[in-house]
Amino acid sequence: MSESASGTINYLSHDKSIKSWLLTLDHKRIGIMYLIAVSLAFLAGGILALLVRIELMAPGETIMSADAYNQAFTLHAVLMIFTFIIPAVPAVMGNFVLPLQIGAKDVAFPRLNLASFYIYVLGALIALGALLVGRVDGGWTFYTPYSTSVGDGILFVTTGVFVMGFSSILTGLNFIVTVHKMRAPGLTWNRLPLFIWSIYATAIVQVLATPVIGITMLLLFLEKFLHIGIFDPALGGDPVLFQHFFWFYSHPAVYIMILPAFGIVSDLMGTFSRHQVSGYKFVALSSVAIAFLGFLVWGHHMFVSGQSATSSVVFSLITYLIGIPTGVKVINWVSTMYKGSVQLKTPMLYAIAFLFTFSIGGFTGIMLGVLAIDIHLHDTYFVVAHFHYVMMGGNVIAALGGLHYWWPKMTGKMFNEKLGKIAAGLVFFGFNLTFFPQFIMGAQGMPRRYYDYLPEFQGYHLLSTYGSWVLGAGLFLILGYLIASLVNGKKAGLNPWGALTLEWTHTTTPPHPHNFLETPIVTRGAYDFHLAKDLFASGEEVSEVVTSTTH
Amino acid sequence: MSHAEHHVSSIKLLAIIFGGLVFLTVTTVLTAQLDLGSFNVPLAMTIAIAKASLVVVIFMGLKWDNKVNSVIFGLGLLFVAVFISFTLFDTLYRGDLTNTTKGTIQDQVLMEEGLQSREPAPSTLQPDHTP
Amino acid sequence: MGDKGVFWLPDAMSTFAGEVDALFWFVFWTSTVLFAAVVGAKLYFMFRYKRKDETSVPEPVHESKILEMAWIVVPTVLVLFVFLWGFDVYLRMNTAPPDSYQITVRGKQWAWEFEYAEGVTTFTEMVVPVGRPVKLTMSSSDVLHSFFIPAFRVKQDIVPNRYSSVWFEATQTGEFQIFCTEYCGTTHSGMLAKVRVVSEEDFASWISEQSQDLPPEQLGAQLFAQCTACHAVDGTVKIGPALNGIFGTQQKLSDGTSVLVDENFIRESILNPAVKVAEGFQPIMPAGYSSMTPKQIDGLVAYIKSLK
Amino acid sequence: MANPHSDHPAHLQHHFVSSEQQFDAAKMGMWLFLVTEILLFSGMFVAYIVYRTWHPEVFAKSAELLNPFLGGLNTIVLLASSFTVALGIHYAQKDNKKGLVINLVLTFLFALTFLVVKYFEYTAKFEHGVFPGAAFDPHGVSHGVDYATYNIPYARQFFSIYFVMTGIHGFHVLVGMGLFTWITIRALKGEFSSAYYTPVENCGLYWHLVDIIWIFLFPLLYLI
Repeated sequence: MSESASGTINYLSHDKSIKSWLLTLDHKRIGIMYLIAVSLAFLAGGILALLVRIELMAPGETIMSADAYNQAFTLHAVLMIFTFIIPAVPAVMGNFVLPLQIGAKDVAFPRLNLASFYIYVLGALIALGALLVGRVDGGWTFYTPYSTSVGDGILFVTTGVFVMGFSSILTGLNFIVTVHKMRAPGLTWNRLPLFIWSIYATAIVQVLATPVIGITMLLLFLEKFLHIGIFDPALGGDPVLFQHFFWFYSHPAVYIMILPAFGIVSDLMGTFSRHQVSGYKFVALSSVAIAFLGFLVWGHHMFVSGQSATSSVVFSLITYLIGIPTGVKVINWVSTMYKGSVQLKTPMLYAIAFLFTFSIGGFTGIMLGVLAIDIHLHDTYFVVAHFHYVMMGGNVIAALGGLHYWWPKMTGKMFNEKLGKIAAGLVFFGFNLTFFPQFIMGAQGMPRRYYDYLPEFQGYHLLSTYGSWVLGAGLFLILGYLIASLVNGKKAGLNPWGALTLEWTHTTTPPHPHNFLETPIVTRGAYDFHLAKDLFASGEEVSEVVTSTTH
Repeated sequence: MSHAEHHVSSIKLLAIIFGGLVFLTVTTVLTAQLDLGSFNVPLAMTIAIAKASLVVVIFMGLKWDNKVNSVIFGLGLLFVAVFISFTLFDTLYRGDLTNTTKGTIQDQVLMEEGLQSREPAPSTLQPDHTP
Repeated sequence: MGDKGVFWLPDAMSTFAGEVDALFWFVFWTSTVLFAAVVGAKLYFMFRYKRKDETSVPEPVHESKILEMAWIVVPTVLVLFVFLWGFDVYLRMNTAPPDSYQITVRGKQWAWEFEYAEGVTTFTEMVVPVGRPVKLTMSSSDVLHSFFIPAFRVKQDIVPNRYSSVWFEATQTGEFQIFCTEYCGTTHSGMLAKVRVVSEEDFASWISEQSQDLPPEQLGAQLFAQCTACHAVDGTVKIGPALNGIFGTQQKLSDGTSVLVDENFIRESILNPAVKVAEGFQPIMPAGYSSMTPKQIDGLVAYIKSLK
Repeated sequence: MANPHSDHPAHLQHHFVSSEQQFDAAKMGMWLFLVTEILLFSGMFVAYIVYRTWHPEVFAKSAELLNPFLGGLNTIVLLASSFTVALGIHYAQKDNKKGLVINLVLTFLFALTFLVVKYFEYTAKFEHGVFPGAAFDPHGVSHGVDYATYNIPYARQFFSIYFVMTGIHGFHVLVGMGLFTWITIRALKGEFSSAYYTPVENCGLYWHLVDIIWIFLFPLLYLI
């Protein structure tokens, strides 16, 4: 029943010139361009991570000097956070999937969308320009007065982060308006895929929080350049105030990183369990609630900074409140499988791995939120392990699941399922081997950002470094078979996973340049599989591309 | 999307609002010259909020606009309030336990110098700004 | 599990370390049980409900309100309990007893300096009496540092231009590690020191011993402890050049010239380190050492002169 | 590709279903943008409030160097420009091209006036060494004011905040002037009508926000 649509043009084939890509207003192509850009950023950040891990195999100098090491971990963080993880899911998958999932022809402001992409590229290049002028030192947190006292590279990095902030803001703004104004007829808020809900919640954070990193970077720039005395204690400024400014953005930014992962996992859990996502309304609304609560907890990064105890107590209490909806979400995802029909394809393996790693990230987060325990654990490897479990074990593992899930739709090709499963195993094993030992050495007292360390920690560091190699091998394997699939991959069908969201049921593979041949009319929720039993009755791939009026 | 005619504000209404805004500006400049003690700040802020509200509600047409835009604007203000108040939780109560001091070392040095020179230290040099 | 002091947390050596650990273990085990439940359920569902028939479409599950409420209420009660517990310990950790023994701690790139009430100053080693509350009043002359003793479970950032403090009461004698945990530049990881906990009597005799005037060379040897993060005296090249046997030699500088290593050159290098930089090294030595007294500098010069 | 809308106006982009949807979307996008602007300025307000609560006397004394009458004049200039923008939108809605253009030009001129006044305020301070940052070194006497007496601890913070706040605000005024030039040219070409005036509306919203920021900056910096 799908053959009649297969002969039509698609967004990849209709115009293949370079210019048609660089100047495209098509959200799908912009998504693909982001995919390439953030993958390069991830590669660069990843290589730096491997170098950092190799340096830490033994105390003292292993492969680089202390200065080189300090710059390597700073650059690793700056690249991974600002150029990779913040744009990764929203800008790549949000761009590609969001208009398709809501039945729109494009995002609300396509030109702005393209502008966001180039602003991102410009910001990333400016930040990298720092390498040419001098040292990039001080960690991604840029704490004053160290950041204002060292090298001029920081001027470029702050400018780059400032510029990339605009890209993030404009993307978020675009998505909010798109979700509000461009949904297909019948697609009520209660029927939205949970990926849309989470991207929507993410966009709220992007719009409300990112301007503050803008002004923070501007003030830091002026502090370094003009010595305005707001943050520099030698001039009567207050470094702790800088930390408030910084974390007012950077804590919500953690939710920019994790909320989209929640959305992907929800979609994967529903589709591969062929089951209504348990507690749909709770999962949807709690994403928005977490987005807002995420603004009220930034001070838990500052329990030992010298801020007042009053604020530490307030921030600690609210930190728990945000932990509860997150915990309930995990339970909802697990119980989605209950009495479902679970199919363990590669994307689902990532969703299941996510439940494991993210739960560890969450529980250790609770531990760090306890005032008395945090005093001991703050700025140790325990914190390093915790945020890698949340960002990498949460965001990146979910993003890999999403990438595999939407890869057939993006490219029209299936990847090698067997290699996919092997790579998922390598990533999961390597990730845990890299970061779990860090919890133990952190609790033992190993401080973070240490070039040299006491010999008693070497065993943990060795394990961690070996883990990073396994993890790296898994990631390179993924890169390999995904690229191979472009050349010799099996042609993907319209709906290889049996999903019920519009990008699978109402578009061709890959999609038409204008997404839908006819505006879809939605009559059921994103996971109402029981209302679509007849679609699955034949046991073949389900699609409603041509017969859109019957459903 | 329900199609509604866009609201058109009459010139008379706009002029009245403009007149009101100018009046409030003159009022705030004049009252600031008086010494009202601790009332100066709340009064100036009240007038500023009144002026801003007139601009938002009438000039920017939020009164007749889609409700969602009011929600967006309200959220923006809410988070500014969060930013300010949660930062003040720290800066107003800095040093409430023994882990850090209220004042800075510079201020303490300045105060000691002031005491030693036995001239009345300018009030601005007091290190302790207890809320 | 074995000895918990070995595997997860270092041995608890201060009065409140035990309380922090109790809280840690409570959260740890509660989390472990909940985590095991989540992972167990996940694995069970994964295999129990595996898709066998491509056409099967399961019915939605009727959600149990009681169960949902339990998921919300039980964790809420748990975390509020943990919060209050943590808050209680935190308050005591941050309220120094008024009769504490006072030590002034100065952090600078990249060394610690400890000054005792009796006027004695030490570097890289802080000596404290056992069983007596000790309050450290800390300041920094350059950037943020953070004072961390894992065995005592204390940590506090040191903010320049403000006095920060921690307090503790050691429960056993011994030697424990001090770290800097706020990134402070090139040799951040070398900004280490030890705390030596001794009995009250040993402490008293140590203090009186230290209070006597030292000959310049010995004073210099003591002061040099704060230089060891970057300078070795056994010929090893660290961040900075090794300083043994250099006195009286010609030192090549990074600008191509060379200079005789004499008293004046050493003095200048301490007071104004960026002016004459040895060849092959970065001009990164902090200027913070210029606050030394002439007597201290004489001591250092004498010490470096004596190194063979 | 069947298009259900036979009458397809020139300004309607292909991915929107109707002009109404496009107008609503653009306006909502603009409000979201305004919120980001508010949060951008909020950082400066936080810095101001924190330092003011720490050093109220320094802030009160330093504010004496600012001229409340020039500030007040500028407030009224900006309010007038807000008024003319609102009038411009009114005329656009009434299909009155002449009224629209006149009011847009007036707005531009008010904005220019604002910056000219600002220029004189800035130069009067620079002459006496009142700079943001390290160059802060008040000296000299003018109009019976001895600037040197304002060289007190934390005055630097007040003037840094003053210059950064008014500087960012002034930059927004400059951007606004650019926008009004662009809108005026489009209005002269007759691109706007009661059916389509979204750019005028959105530039107006932006301009009102610039006005609102100043409504707060003025009393905080000049008056209290």
